[in-house]
Amino acid sequence: MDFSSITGSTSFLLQGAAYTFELTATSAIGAIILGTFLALGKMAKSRVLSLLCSGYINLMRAVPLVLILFWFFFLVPVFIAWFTGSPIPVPVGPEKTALITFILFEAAYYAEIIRAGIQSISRGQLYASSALGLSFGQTMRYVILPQAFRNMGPVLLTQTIVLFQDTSLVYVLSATDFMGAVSKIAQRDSQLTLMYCFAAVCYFVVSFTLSTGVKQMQKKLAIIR
Amino acid sequence: MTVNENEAPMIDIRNVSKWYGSFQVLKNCSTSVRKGEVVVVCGPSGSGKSTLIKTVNGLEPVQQGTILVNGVEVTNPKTNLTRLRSHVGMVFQHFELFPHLSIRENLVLAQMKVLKRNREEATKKGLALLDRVGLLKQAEKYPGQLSGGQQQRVAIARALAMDPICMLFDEPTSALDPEMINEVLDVMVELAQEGMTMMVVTHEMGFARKVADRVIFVEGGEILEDSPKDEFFEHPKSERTQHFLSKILSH
Amino acid sequence: MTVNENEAPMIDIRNVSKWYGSFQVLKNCSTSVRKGEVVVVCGPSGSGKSTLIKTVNGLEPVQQGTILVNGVEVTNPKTNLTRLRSHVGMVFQHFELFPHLSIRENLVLAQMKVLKRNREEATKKGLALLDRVGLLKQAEKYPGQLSGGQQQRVAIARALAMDPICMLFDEPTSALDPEMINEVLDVMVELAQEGMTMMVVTHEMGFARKVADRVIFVEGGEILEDSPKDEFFEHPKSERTQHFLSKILSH
Amino acid sequence: MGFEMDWSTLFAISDLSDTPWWQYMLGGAGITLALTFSAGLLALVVGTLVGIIRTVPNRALNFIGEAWVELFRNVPLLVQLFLWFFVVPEFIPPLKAWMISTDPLYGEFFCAWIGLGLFTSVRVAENVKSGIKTIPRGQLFAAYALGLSTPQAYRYVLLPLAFRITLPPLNSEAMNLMKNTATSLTIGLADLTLRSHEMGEMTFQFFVAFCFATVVYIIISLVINRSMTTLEKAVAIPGLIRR
Amino acid sequence: APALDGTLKKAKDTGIFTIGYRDASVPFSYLDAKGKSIGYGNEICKNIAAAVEKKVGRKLTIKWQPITSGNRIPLLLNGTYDVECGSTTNSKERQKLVDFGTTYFAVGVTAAVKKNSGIKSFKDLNNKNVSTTAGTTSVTLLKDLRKKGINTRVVPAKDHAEAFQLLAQNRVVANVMDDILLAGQIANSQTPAAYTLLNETISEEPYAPMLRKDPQFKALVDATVTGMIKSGQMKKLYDTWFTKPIAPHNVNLNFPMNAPTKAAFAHPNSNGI
Ligand SMILES: Nc1ncnc2c1ncn2[C@@H]1O[C@H](COP(=O)(O)OP(=O)(O)OP(=O)(O)O)[C@@H](O)[C@H]1O
Ligand SMILES: Nc1ncnc2c1ncn2[C@@H]1O[C@H](COP(=O)(O)OP(=O)(O)OP(=O)(O)O)[C@@H](O)[C@H]1O
Ligand SMILES: [Mg+2]
Ligand SMILES: [Mg+2]
Repeated sequence: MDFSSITGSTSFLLQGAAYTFELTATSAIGAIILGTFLALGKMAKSRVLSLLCSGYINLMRAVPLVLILFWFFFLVPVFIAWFTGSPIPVPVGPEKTALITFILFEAAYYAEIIRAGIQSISRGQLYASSALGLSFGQTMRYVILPQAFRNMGPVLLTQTIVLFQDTSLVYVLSATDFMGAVSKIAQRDSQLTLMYCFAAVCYFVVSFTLSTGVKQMQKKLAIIR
Repeated sequence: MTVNENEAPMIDIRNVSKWYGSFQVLKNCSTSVRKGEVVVVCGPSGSGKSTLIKTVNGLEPVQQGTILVNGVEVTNPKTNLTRLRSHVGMVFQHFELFPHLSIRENLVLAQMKVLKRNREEATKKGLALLDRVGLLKQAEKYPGQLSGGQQQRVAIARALAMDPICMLFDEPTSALDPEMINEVLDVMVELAQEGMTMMVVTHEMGFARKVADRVIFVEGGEILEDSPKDEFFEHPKSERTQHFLSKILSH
Repeated sequence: MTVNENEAPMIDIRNVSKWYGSFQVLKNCSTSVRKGEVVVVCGPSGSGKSTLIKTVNGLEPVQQGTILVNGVEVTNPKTNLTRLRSHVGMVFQHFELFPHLSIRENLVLAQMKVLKRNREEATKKGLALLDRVGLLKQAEKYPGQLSGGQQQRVAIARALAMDPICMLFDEPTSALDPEMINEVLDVMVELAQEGMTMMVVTHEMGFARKVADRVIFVEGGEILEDSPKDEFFEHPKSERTQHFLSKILSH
Repeated sequence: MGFEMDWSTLFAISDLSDTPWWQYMLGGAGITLALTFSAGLLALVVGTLVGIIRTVPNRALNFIGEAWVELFRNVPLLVQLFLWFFVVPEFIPPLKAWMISTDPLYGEFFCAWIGLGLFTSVRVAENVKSGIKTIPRGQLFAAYALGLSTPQAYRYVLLPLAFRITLPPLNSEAMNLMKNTATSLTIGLADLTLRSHEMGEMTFQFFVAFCFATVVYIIISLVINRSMTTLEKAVAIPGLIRR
Repeated sequence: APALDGTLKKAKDTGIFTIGYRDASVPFSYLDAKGKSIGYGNEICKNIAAAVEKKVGRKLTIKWQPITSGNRIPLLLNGTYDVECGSTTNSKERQKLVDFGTTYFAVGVTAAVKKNSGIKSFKDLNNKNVSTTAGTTSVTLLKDLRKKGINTRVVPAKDHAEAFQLLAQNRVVANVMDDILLAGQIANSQTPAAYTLLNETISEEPYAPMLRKDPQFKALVDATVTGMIKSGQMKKLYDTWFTKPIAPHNVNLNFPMNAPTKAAFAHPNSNGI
């Protein structure tokens, strides 16, 4: 078999892979932060805030990622223009669009995980903290969130692996992530089968390594508990 | 225990009623605990004992009635509950130690964050109390590494570290294996004998006999009996109390 | 209860050892229960009582030793365990009724699937036993709608519906609220008095005093004491037994 | 700017189908729905089997279950669909012959069905497994103690409970599956997303097309969610508090 | 001179000019071994950029923006890029939204088939599976063939390579597309000799630079492209990309100038179809 399409384009493929990792990492971090606020907002006493947050979460969870990618691809430039008062849409490029989309989209998923994590901490812990005189903020900061994030660790990581695989969809925006690089070479060289099998192997190796890591982590957590 | 009858009570519960939705958990409950007094609350499961004791430091809000702790009105929305709670120790059925913190950190956290003690002072106080409950050696362990009885003793030490003016106990021994119940009761008996004001929900009638000043019997959200210990055990007023005692004391 | 000393024992445990990985839970345990005998097993938490009783009907496999139930070798891999188990009743700490089935269905399921009784016969038998434990009215309810004490009584009826030749109990009252313990113990006492062969893990020394023929004390996976009831309570052989009894019986 | 929304375009006749665009796109929604249901069924059957064999006390079966899960979980759906469409038929001549002889829509649908179904089976298997594992061991012991055999214990005790525990997570998996069907546009299956994209390309009314598709997706999501919740309520066990 | 507006003003103000490029429109705009965009159309765009630089009187940063057939129009409209010279057909329908400059190439839409398939004309495609690229004019053209009694079952693929792959795997009997794109696919395939193009077209389409509706900019683009044709520069460029080995694999497309392109060069125009 002729592997020159792979061997001859390593730097291009590596660039794509680097972008995939960068996109996964940055959007995971951004989405977890935003997701925490969404989760707290959804659990807030204020009905308006709670409805707003759960509305956002439900909307994002009801529409396919591909469609949301298409949406943001057109909307973001218009939005930024509107925001900065520019008369013409401000181009941001598919890479940045993808980042924004993924943060906004995945935040909805992380929010639900984080909410479940917080709610899995028994009410007794809340009572105990209050009984010691800790304020609500202190209770969250020192008692509930540290436990919640520890419990959620594996689930958050699993969701991040899903995110890692989902980033392959940005190639519909012709952004050059790993999948984008693969499919561009596949088309240029008419090597579809080779290149897609190659992609499958690469994604498998990375995801499998990560999910094995998650399993180890779960075992460790199980011992502590 | 001598109790000064003229002093204002430490805990004063007046005509308290509480509903969960349309279900009334507490029905016009009134009682009080004087300084240095030990009051045991008993009654069948689901009768509202836990709810009653949680209303004392405002963990459960009430819809009707007034509760005063050391003269501070818990039921007044303007009261700084956080501050009040730091002076009222509470021990729960399931210990509720913070599992992600070591025993030492469990004892230190609230002292530092609430009473603003510095770490050194807080640690010193915490370890002294840990010693008192016989667990100084376990300071660096995590709650999950201790037995239930040990955890509950740490929980008592944690509450004591806040220099409480009174202590609330919600079935402190009912989640424990039979052999561990006594190590916890011993600590509580000692506390009572030192003059701590205590309100204790428990089924341990041996404990009540030994240290309680008064026993309260709750059923269906109502306080059916509130008598001095001896009277309670020798001549219970209501038939229901008699029935309950017979159920719980036979075999 | 008169026990025929010459008959082969109903349950015969011979030199049984068991490991979880490298941790030895049971250390060379031997004892036996004769037909009609009531044996109580006690000991501290984690000592291996539950494990021991579960080996009797093969719920936990053992690595060494032999167990015979009514002459059938439980520890022989060739034994049809499913068949054997249908003749050995077992009652658990947490009742383990099937929550998705009504009380009636709980009583009927195994009769039909295992003993191949038809529905009518099985229902008749089930309801009769339900009546016996005083719960006939609850037949159409689901386990979650009953109190703990009621659930445990149903669990006993469910086991009895299989016409067991002996019954195993694993702390049947330790998950119950204090007021419910007696309603379950009463059923068990009656069963014992009717001559059922019983092996009971429990901390209820009142029950042991009343109906046990022998009491076994387990610690660290070893059977430290195996004596007739009176001897056990009056003159326990080992110091450990004395210590345990003192812990569990004070207050 | 070219962003004027012309809603009347929805009623203009589509060059692709001789019907109005809205109707053409709804046809796509039909494909989306058909795919969701059929792939969901496949996922449920395969996933339950895989979930069960991962909990039974048999090393070989456990390994097969694990391998299945790792295989289908660790490759992006997009790549899996591609492999099903372009690579697998090369190795299964009868499949290829069928795909050549039939309407291309069927071939694409078949690949999307099997791809999505097996991809989702992993999610079902994970949930079924953890559902079975969350049932206290005492239930299995109780079943054994009554003399039930292992298959009987699964059939009458573990599975009925596991399914009730699994329903809420399966609810969101069903919605995920519905959304994942959109990925089949990459093998050319003319589902709702692809057709809205086509409308965008042919009429340049991207916003109108996407708005329409988004609303339809939300409606489908709601219907799926509602019916799953209704099912949850219908099979809820009296006396047990729903988590 | 009149004040600058639109694209030119934007270029002057921001100092940036953005060119859209394609991944796999060989040889108009595609990627070389390092993933860098090259091609016949790219060279034309560079000439346009140079003309813009001259016109606005400042040095410009030239940015390259990847686009696909699916997003090329919205991205142009929303200002992500300013001009593209890929394989975009100048159609009347599209003219409602965008402007096109002078035609730099003209294709015939035809079908690639396997030589051994015995298919000689579009008539032979009746009741057969045929692949094409989704979102292109070919989809509509194939549908219009029904009026002539030629019913094809269309498999729309996501991109040109996948459409051709279906032909390579014998999943379809023909791949209907622009002749030059098909020539590119054939030249790049494992067995170029196995394929041929039908000697028949179902449409002829001009390729032209696509830009936002902007008369000032269009005039500049037209002048640039027409100038290149008149000066003979365009013919040289054509020979380099269509009749000589090109990167990345030194394949020769062997595509001498077809009739419609010759006509377009004889009379430079920006008419659409
Ligand atoms: N958050 C809640 N919402 C609705 N009902 C509640 C809630 N918490 C408790 N209840 C109900 O209020 C009643 C009293 O509860 P409480 O926990 O005070 O009883 P208890 O006497 O402490 O019982 P136990 O001995 O079981 O601890 C019970 O019937 C319980 O079901
Ligand atoms: N599946 C298991 N794997 C490893 N260790 C186990 C397992 N089950 C039980 N053990 C350990 O075996 C020992 C005996 O357990 P067992 O449940 O028999 O104790 P027990 O005497 O019944 O205690 P309790 O009074 O708490 O019910 C304990 O130390 C326990 O931690
Ligand atoms: Mg309580
Ligand atoms: Mg046990």
